[in-house]
Amino acid sequence: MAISEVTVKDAELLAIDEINAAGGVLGKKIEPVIEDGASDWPTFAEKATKLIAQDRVATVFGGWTSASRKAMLPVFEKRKALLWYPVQYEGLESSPYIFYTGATTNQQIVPGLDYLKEKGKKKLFLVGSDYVFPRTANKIIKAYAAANGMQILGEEYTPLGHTEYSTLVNKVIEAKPDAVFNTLNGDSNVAFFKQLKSAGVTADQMPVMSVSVAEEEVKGIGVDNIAGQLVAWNYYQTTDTPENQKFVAAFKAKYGADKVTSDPMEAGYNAVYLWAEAVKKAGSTDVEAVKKAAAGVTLARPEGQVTIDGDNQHVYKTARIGVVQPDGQIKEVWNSGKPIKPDPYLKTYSWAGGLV
Amino acid sequence: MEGVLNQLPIGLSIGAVLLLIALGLTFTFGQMGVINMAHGEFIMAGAYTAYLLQSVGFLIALPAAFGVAGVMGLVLERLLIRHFYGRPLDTLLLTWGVSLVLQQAARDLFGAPNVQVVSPTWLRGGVGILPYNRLFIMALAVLSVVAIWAYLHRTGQGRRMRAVMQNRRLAATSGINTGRVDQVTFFIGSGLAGIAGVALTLIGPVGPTLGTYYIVDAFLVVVAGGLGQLKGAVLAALGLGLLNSYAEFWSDASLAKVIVFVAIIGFLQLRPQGLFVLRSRALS
Amino acid sequence: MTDESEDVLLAVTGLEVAFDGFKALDGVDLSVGRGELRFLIGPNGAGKTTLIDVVTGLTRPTGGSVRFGDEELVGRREHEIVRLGVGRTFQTSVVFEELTVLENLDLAASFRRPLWSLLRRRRGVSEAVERALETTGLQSLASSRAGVLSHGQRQWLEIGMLIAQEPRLLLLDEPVAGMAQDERARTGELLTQVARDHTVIVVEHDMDFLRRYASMVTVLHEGRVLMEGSVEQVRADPRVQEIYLGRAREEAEDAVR
Amino acid sequence: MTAFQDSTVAAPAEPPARPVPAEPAPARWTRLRGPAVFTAVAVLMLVVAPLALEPFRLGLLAKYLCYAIVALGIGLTWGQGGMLTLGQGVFFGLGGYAMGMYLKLHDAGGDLPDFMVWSGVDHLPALWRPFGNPVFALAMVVVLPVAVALLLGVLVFRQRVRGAYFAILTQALAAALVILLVGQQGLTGGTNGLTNFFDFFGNDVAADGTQRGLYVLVAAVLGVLYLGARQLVRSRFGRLLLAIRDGEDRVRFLGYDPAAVKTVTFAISAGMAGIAGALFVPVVGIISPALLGVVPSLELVVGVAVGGRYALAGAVLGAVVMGYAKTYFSEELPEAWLYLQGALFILVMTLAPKGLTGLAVTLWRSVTRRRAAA
Repeated sequence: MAISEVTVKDAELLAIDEINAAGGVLGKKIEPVIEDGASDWPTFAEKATKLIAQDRVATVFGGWTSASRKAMLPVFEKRKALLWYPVQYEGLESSPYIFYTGATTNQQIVPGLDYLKEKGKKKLFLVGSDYVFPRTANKIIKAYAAANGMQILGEEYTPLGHTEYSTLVNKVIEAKPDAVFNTLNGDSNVAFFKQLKSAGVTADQMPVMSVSVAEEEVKGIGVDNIAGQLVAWNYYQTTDTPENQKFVAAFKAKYGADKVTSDPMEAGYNAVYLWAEAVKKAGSTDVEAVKKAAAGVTLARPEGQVTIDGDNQHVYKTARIGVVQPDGQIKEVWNSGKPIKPDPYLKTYSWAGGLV
Repeated sequence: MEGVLNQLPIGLSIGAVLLLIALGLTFTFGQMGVINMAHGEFIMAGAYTAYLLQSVGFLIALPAAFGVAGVMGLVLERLLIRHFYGRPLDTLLLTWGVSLVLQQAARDLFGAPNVQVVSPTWLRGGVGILPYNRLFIMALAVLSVVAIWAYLHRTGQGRRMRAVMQNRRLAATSGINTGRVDQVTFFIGSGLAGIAGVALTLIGPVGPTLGTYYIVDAFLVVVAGGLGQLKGAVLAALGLGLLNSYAEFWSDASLAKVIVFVAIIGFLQLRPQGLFVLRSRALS
Repeated sequence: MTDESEDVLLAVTGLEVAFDGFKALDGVDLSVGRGELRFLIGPNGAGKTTLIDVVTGLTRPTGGSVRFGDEELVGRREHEIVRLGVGRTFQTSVVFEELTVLENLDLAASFRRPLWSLLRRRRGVSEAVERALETTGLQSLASSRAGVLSHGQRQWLEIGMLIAQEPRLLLLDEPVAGMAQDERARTGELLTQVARDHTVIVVEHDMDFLRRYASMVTVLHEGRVLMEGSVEQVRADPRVQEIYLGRAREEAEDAVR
Repeated sequence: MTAFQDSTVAAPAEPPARPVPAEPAPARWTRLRGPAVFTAVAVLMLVVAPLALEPFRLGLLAKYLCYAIVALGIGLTWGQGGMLTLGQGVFFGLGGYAMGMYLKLHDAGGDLPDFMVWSGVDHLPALWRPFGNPVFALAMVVVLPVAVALLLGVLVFRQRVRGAYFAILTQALAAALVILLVGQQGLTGGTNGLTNFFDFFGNDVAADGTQRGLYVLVAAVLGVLYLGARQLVRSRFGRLLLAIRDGEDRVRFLGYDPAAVKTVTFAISAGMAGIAGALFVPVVGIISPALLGVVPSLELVVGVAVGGRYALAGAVLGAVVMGYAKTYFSEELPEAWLYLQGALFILVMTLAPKGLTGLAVTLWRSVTRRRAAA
């Protein structure tokens, strides 16, 4: 399992432990079966099939990249089984057999843009890894910019795992944007921030808004390379709710005091609770019954209140913009005030009309 | 316009990185015909050495990484590779197995996430588009090449190495202990990977999969430069660096990689053995 | 084939080869008539093997020409030259160890077939192959893998493969080097037998062998032709004695060792 | 040079049509052994496996057999021809995408395929249009990989680029193709690849019956290609290929152009990989760049090495064993999988360079010898 997938699994196991300690669901303990997708999409599909067909599990929590979800989607739809997908993603999807507990674009990308606009950043440069999420995100960003009098000075993609960013940094510097919107993935972020920093670009002159950099990644990038930069998520380890204090404490107690919590982990942790709540409501683990019961389920979670939208099976989430601190934690500097209704197809945004 | 001009030093600095990662291979691949897929993991070992020694000092990490990666190479040579001489393609698969084991070992030792290596403060800042850390990498590449050249041409051990490189059988019959030369070659070649690893901590991620990002590029440099050819490797690395720099500047990073590949295939049409060849009359 | 010694089969003129500035061949002229058995001698570094390499396309000359019948050989690829009818052996014999003796010979005999027809299974044994088996006396080993043959048997197999190719010109590079006495005799017989109906050029060091089987000899020295003549003429020539014979004995002894 | 033998499955020496005294006819058992084993394996695969395995496991086996078809091609190029190709994923991918494009268009029924919609493509790209025709698409499954292999082969082999150079170039080709596919998201589906298929020539892809049928199809194709490959190996062409592997330069002096022989062989193996890729798509339900990059291509080669590269049956066996091992260990011991995989190559390459089949032959020999001695 790749880096972050492991910690999401850890968070989900913590939730299962907690629920079991409190008596389980419908008087039964939840028994986890763990399979490793090995960061390989077809393997995700294979393992999903195994869990459903052979292990006959009640539901599946997991998936990481968009590609892993797209690979598993037909498996769940054709076998009428349930997947809980815990990662922020590019939207434009609403499978009847998937619950999306991470943010869709209007809960992460759009608030990120709102924040930049509010701060007077009118000229943006888009940097992303070459795959579905960044390309879709950037399409949305361009539509948003066009409608809001913002200017896109450049749009650059690099192959996954790319580590040579001097040319790209040169292009960014030459374009002189007010801010950079960063959808790079994984290790590329390390190289990008290191090389941006050593080129003398600071967060004060040209902030970088990242949507795939969470607490776990900060250390690998090097705190001094990213301190002061912006990120957009729905949850930080520092988010100030009683549920989060409990979550962070429990996670550290179980996995070690040096561990951090992050948005995808929290979304995975939530997913287990949301499912358990829906099962209680339905009185059964039957997929169709759970789906029906899940609509409108509301829980107070570490990120604040979350509610399942029965129409698109996404979750109402509060958007939060944060700044990376010198200690590696992320401090919230802005939030949407209340949970945002998920809108994976951006139907309620007039500027997004031409997108789908 | 300034951007276009900036791509020149950027290209050279990309070339310097390519040269550092490929330099060791020109010896292990070039001299011994060993396709060492674990070369990337020796680079990784160098990077982790810098991570472990960052409280002691960055410059200390250079010789230390040379030693660590060099010894790893030596052990690999003694334990496995020496049974495989004359079977270069088998060494490729063998060392791929080794590289998988080393990656997993790194994951178990240091954890799957990238680790933080703080660049030394004296490398902060820069001249024009080139940060000091890039200049440092270029200087390190130049220094490595000069040191290797001096070693090959000014020391007895180096002369023996060249002799083995040109004609193993003849060297053996003239009383050179080729086994010993192989060990030294592998030690040096792997050690250079370690130095590259330290340099890469300045610009890239330090994690278990570090080596996989660089290994294909490193081999392409050696192929384009010609086996065992120091000047070939230097020219190929700089050429590919510049090509990469401008191709990416005028298109994008994805397309640049494809362009570089097509250029190498085209180049091999003109010079199938790379830039420089050791002439030999033997019927292979 | 009839003996028409006036008819020139191979004509080498002004041939030059340089390796990194070193002139391995420095203006060689040589002509070999149809049906001739020609020996090529000279001390190490004289350019004998280089000459053969140029004729067979392995080495590109820096100047000069090689005419084979009506065809220019310089600039052609190795297999094209073979297809014109020039065959050769190597100093260190190279037979295909994983294939049987029969398969080795069969491959040598089949190169004129179009590629697609090779995709069919071999049925039986062609005449050329049978003749080669017979000439080399390897019938009893036909289905053995070539890897198990002795050094001498390998050389014979190579000569057999050459015969099976049915070339117009055979070039043999030191066919008896490293052979035991009885193997040499057998090779000599084989050679005379082959020379009966082929044009043959033999590079050889071994003076004893030369005395016994050679008729015409060309002496190469430092990349040039020093002289041409019968064995007796060559042996009697003081220049040859000076530059070659003294050293050749040592080398021949080396070779045996 | 060490000697090697065909595996127990892959064929005794060929019987000559016209008996030559020097070539004694093999004993009847030796002559029948190959066909007997082949028939037994065929019955096991085509009759027993579909009845004995549950659909999920049968689907996995079908996947391994797809890899085995690629392995067969690698056995030809590498085992027989000495060309180590680290880019078979490229041809596998071309075949797979050709099939995937057809299925996608068929499912879309005149509309745009789903991924084009979310990639912002508003009309069907010209490149895609002909793939709506099943005959064209199925032809492309073979034509595309063969054409690419012929082109690369001509460029590379004519210039006598070989051995390690060839291996590295094919590896770079795989890397370059992945980047290209990923970068052209609107055309190829990007990293996601093509997925979510519904109909396979009138059958519901997900139905157990279809999957069972697909399994039988894959197994049958593998059997036919195996026989074809075996025929090739035993022909003069096969002997020539072996000769090129052991002495390419010498072969030139036999009057053959090794470049032509190598290019043809490479193209044949590419065609096989293309067919495998096309079958893989309905069996697994996805084709994506992740399946054709450097690592999967290398894994296939390693499978061949483990099974025994010098015997075609070894290549096939190796692919199945590696596929099974990967599934098994990733289910049972996910943490140790990389160690086990790495250790497996190291052990096989060091202790049994001829792979499992080579090992089996050696064991068989020592047993029969002991019996003969007793």
